[in-house]
Amino acid sequence: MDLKLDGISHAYDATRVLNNIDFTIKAGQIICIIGPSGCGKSTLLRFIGGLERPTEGQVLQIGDPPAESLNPLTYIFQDFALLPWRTVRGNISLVLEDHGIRGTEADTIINDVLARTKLSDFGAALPKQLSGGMKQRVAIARALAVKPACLLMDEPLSALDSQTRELLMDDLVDLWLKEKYTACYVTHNLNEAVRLGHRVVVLSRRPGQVRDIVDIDIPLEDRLKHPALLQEKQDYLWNLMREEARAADLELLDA
Amino acid sequence: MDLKLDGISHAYDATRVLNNIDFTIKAGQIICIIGPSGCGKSTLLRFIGGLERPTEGQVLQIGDPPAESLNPLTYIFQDFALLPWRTVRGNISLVLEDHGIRGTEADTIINDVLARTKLSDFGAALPKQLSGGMKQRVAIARALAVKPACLLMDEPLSALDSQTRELLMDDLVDLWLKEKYTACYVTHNLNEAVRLGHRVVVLSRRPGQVRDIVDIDIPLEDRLKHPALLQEKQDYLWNLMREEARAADLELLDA
Amino acid sequence: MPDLDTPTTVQTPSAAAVKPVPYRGGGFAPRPSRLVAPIFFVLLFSLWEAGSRFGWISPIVLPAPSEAFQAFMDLVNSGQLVLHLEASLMRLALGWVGGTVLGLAVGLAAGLFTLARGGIVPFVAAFFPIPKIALLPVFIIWFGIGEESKVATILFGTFFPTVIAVYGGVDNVDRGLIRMGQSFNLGWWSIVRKIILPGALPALLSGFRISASIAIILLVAAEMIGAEYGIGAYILLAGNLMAMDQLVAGVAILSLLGLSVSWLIGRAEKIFLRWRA
Amino acid sequence: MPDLDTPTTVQTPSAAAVKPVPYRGGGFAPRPSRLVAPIFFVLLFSLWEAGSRFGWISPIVLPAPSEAFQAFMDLVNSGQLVLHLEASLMRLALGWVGGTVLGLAVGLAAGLFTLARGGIVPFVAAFFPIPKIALLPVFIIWFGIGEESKVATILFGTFFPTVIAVYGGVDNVDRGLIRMGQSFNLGWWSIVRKIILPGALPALLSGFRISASIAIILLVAAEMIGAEYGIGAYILLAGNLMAMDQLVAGVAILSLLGLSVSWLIGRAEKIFLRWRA
Amino acid sequence: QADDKITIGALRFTSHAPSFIAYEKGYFKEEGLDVELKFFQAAQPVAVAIASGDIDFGVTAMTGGFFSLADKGAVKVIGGMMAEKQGFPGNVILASNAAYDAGLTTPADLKGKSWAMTQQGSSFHYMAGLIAEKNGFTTADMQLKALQKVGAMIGALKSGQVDAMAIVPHIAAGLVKGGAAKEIGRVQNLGDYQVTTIFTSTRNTEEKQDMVKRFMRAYSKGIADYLAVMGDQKKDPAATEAMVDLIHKYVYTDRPREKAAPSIKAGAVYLSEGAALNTKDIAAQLAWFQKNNLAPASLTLEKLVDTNFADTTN
Ligand SMILES: Nc1ncnc2c1ncn2[C@@H]1O[C@H](COP(=O)(O)OP(=O)(O)OP(=O)(O)O)[C@@H](O)[C@H]1O
Ligand SMILES: Nc1ncnc2c1ncn2[C@@H]1O[C@H](COP(=O)(O)OP(=O)(O)OP(=O)(O)O)[C@@H](O)[C@H]1O
Ligand SMILES: [Mg+2]
Ligand SMILES: [Mg+2]
Repeated sequence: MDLKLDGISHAYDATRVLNNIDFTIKAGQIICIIGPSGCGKSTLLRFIGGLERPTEGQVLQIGDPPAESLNPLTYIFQDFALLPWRTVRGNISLVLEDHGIRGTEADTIINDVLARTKLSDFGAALPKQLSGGMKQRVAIARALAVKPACLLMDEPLSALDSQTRELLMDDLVDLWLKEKYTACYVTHNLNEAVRLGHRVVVLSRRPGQVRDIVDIDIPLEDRLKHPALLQEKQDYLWNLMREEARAADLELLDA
Repeated sequence: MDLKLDGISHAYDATRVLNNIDFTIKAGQIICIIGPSGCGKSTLLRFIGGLERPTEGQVLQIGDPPAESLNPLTYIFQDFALLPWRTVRGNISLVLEDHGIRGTEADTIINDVLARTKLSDFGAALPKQLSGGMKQRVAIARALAVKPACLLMDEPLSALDSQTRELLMDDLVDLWLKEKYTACYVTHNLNEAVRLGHRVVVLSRRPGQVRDIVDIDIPLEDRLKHPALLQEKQDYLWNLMREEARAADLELLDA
Repeated sequence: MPDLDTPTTVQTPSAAAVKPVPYRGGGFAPRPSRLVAPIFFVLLFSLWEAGSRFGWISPIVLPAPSEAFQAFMDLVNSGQLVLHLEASLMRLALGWVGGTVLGLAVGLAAGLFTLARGGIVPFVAAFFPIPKIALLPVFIIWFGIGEESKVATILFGTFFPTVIAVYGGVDNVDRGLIRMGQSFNLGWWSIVRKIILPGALPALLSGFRISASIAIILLVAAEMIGAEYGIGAYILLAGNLMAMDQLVAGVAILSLLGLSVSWLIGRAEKIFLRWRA
Repeated sequence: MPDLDTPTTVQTPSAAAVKPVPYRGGGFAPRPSRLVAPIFFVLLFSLWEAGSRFGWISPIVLPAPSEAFQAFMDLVNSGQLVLHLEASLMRLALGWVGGTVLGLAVGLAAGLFTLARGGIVPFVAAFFPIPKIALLPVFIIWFGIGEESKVATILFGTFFPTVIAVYGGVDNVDRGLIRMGQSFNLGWWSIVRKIILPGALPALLSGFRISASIAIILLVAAEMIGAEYGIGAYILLAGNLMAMDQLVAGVAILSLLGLSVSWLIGRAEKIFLRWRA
Repeated sequence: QADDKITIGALRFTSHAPSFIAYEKGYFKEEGLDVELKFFQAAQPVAVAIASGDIDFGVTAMTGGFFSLADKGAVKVIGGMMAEKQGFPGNVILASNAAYDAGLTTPADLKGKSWAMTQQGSSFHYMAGLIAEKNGFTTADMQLKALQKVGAMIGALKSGQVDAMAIVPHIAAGLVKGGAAKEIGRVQNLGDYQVTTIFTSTRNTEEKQDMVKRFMRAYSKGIADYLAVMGDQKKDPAATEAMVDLIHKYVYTDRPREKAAPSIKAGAVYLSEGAALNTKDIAAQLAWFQKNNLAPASLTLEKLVDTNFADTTN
């Protein structure tokens, strides 16, 4: 299943947020979306997942999602969005219950996703007992439990400290190498974009427009072996964005 | 004025947090302290600034601070610590008022530090109108206003998105090149450490101990010109810490 | 640009079906509508009036709204309303200001000093749940049957919630800001004045909201003690005389008073807490 | 290692003075001490007792604590305490449970539906500041002089704060969690049951704390309506007879009741909100 | 035929003794009435309870609230009860010690003085009106202090915060004897005053006339017994003690018999024989209440009183 963004524009009341966005998310690819603060990245991701509707244009599903997928478009949020009153297992079970999956069937799935995210020992822990990195791993496990056709990630690592971020980035790469998931990955962090993205969509300042689409054709598993190449891509992106980032930073909010 | 940490150990109730820390902060140097989550970096910085007292050891001031320094040991906090009900100017004026500096005298200082942090146009803005990067620049301006002998910074950039962080790191470097301030800079981010630190103190997991002290002898202004050298230092640090970071991440909190 | 790692997830082989992604957001955001409330109230009053007119609601059970309004107009036209309001507002103002000033002082002490907190908090916890009408006889003995006892009732009723709001507010001031103040060598009194008090202001204002509505609620109890004029006295008399129309009118005045005070505090919040994000 | 950028800030040239950095932290963290409160209360009661014994405090103004305690013991020994408590607790339980159940339903509606909110919120705002004693005559007519009107007074008094707490709690549930639920295609009722209700639980419990203390405060008002037994009735009788010792004993019982309820809710919070950080 | 179930609202006052006597001695049973006594803390709610249908019969003073309920067609007076009569204990007018020393020695001196009462429109308010009328001024010339409770009135008088008030005889006796206040007159000297009346719901007077009549018969027997014994307590001390025992079951129950007895005896006020009603005085009371805006102007004597069930005097 591919996803196609078809001429998406959006305005909140009088503020134009997005302007005529067009691109395609191919199955098995990780697409990174980068852009300065407030350019509409999160808004765009909400459109892709059907949580909000753009004023113009539409997001199209091309082809049917795999039959076994319980929730084809699945989010991973920046703030983890775990229910604090449920244990790790309970949080995963939450998204299965409504599909009528309970008991041993659910247990099998939960055990499987916990193993894949190296969380097997933490099934009974409450979110408050976990570090940020662990919480995000739980959120990833929860997302895997519904067998998504496409993962929608909104700055999944930006609430983590940089060492944990480094560790989790490795985990995401490993996971992709094993499962070849499709993903749309929103981030501020150019390093993340060049480490994880097959293709990087660069948005301009608000109203967000596509400024450039950069393909990075080094296989994910080899990227750390080519630091210079990566650095080059990253510098290219940074040069594209530097001035806009600075301008976005200087803007007075609701002044 | 140098600062000397002399055999500092500390325990909160039964938990040992720091173990026999010894190092010196030389005038004009930026010392970075890195270490995994919860190893006691923030605690150590509180000791250095006299906000808390260690159970053992002491922090010594060697030499007197410059006479014009209003507040020799000045913090810059991760969460900016601006008073939300005061404007940018008001926030800076706050730290002058108690020294009896008001009126035109204060205005001169405030204008000066705002200019040095490129905030001259934002004196009348309230914190809520500013982006994170701007807020931290206000905090830096406030710190400069009291002419510190040593800046104590606790992850000053970690609440910012990565593009803003990049911009502010450049600003800190520029500022150092002009003013050659002394600083003790706590961070999780190895990239920040190798970009800003003359010397990097690596702490182990809790109870924090000095594992290594790494000097980086490339002049600050030239560091971006030597990406490979920096990457090497960074990889060295990351190898020192990777396992500990992972272990720290896996720890259950108050379980 | 062209070559990518080959995707391996299942791809629909047939002529790809194209359809928009399903919408599943929205909801869970009820808004205070400007329309519903007036319609609702007009409907309610019409039904009530009709019920009274057609005799479905006995006049013993509830007067028609028009009768209550008539009673209110009588009050206005006789010039009594001013007298009643004057008396009540004076008591409210004195009692509330007194209770608030004392509560601020005591609450601040509890918020700042361990010793004070140790004494004040359990004391407040023990005295807060005491109904003020139970204490009326005591107040009569202590303060007599003049204005003092009425003011004291209101003062006593507003004091405790203010103390709780103040020390709660002080507790909730961001410790990071206080530590910032200390790190810049601000004096103790500077920290209290420039950081703690403004930081506690949101809590103080919502405390005022509560204490003001308690003060209004206590008005009736306070005016049980030998009051000739006052909204509370008017309501009590109406209750004695089983004059339901006057009772409803009096209660409506109190309700309006409560709404006005709450509106005023809302304005104050808008002005003084402009800095809040 | 050896060579660094040359530092240029002013360096003390003389033999460097070595001294520890000045300490400037601490303070601004008053703690509820386990010691201060008992000492404070013992002191207070001793002074009060001494004052009464030595005649500084006239027995008309305030009875000695020992006399109040004696009145309490008389109540215990006569077996009347059980009767009074039984009557009051029954009314409290019925009124509070009724008000809470209704308040939960109405508050949830206001928290979830725009239409309901439009009607309910202004209605609650208008009725909340009405003192319940003003409505006693109305309640008597509506519900008679039996248990119904007493229970209704308490129910009415607990209903409004519960509504406010519930819809406030629902409003404050992290919208991110709700969006997460929607993004996983959870049904509407699943979201309400599994996300909104548990998320609002902290607010609900603190709402219960408030409504319970209001219920206790209203006990006296409720038992003004011809109650033979009940703590409120006991206090009212004591007030009528100017029996200060009994009055103080009765008030102390109410205060203890309030403290116990608050303690119970504290326990409930510990148990049900274990998951809070 | 099963007995009619009725409920009587009563207060724990000696003046309500006939209810207890008729109940204890089975007079109601004899008339085929299955009576339940329901106790109230204050007089006003008794009338409200009749209006709300909680009880069938009550005894209370004429108050503003009562008139208002009568005007709405909820209650009707069917007989007379307590009345002020020379030679019997009755309400006493007291002055505070301070006021007395300052020259307040007769009810005529009350002009310009403060007067304690429970509520506006209460019988204490009316007594102030009686005093004023008799002495040629109006209540507007007095400072009326509504204090809600008898206890508060006594407290205010004792501490000199009010100058005067009226109160039932046995309480007055205690206060005067204890030196807490001075007696300056009696209400019975001011003229006729039908203090309390027997009343029921309008529906009962229309639909259950027979039941009301039977009730009045039984009740009159209770009054007669009471008057026979308590009206002249020295005549038959043994009967008096027995009557005190009976009353003590209901009144001053929290005090031991020996402490309650003097109060019960001292509180033996006059009750109208045969529950006869002084309609002329009722009319006068109504007029006074209406004049002072304490009763609805639309209320007439016919609407207030049903004379089919008891004799009328005057
Ligand atoms: N529900 C909303 N109502 C009104 N304005 C909104 C809403 N959501 C977002 N906006 C505005 O739309 C713009 C884009 O917001 P969005 O969150 O999509 O940006 P972003 O690129 O994700 O920013 P960031 O990098 O800070 O996460 C911002 O100016 C924001 O203030
Ligand atoms: N006031 C305190 N009371 C008790 N324990 C504390 C206190 N402050 C810190 N700790 C504990 O001391 C340890 C070190 O805390 P500290 O904040 O110094 O770590 P850190 O290295 O700054 O961590 P991070 O990287 O997460 O900022 C932690 O385990 C923390 O829980
Ligand atoms: Mg975003
Ligand atoms: Mg820290």
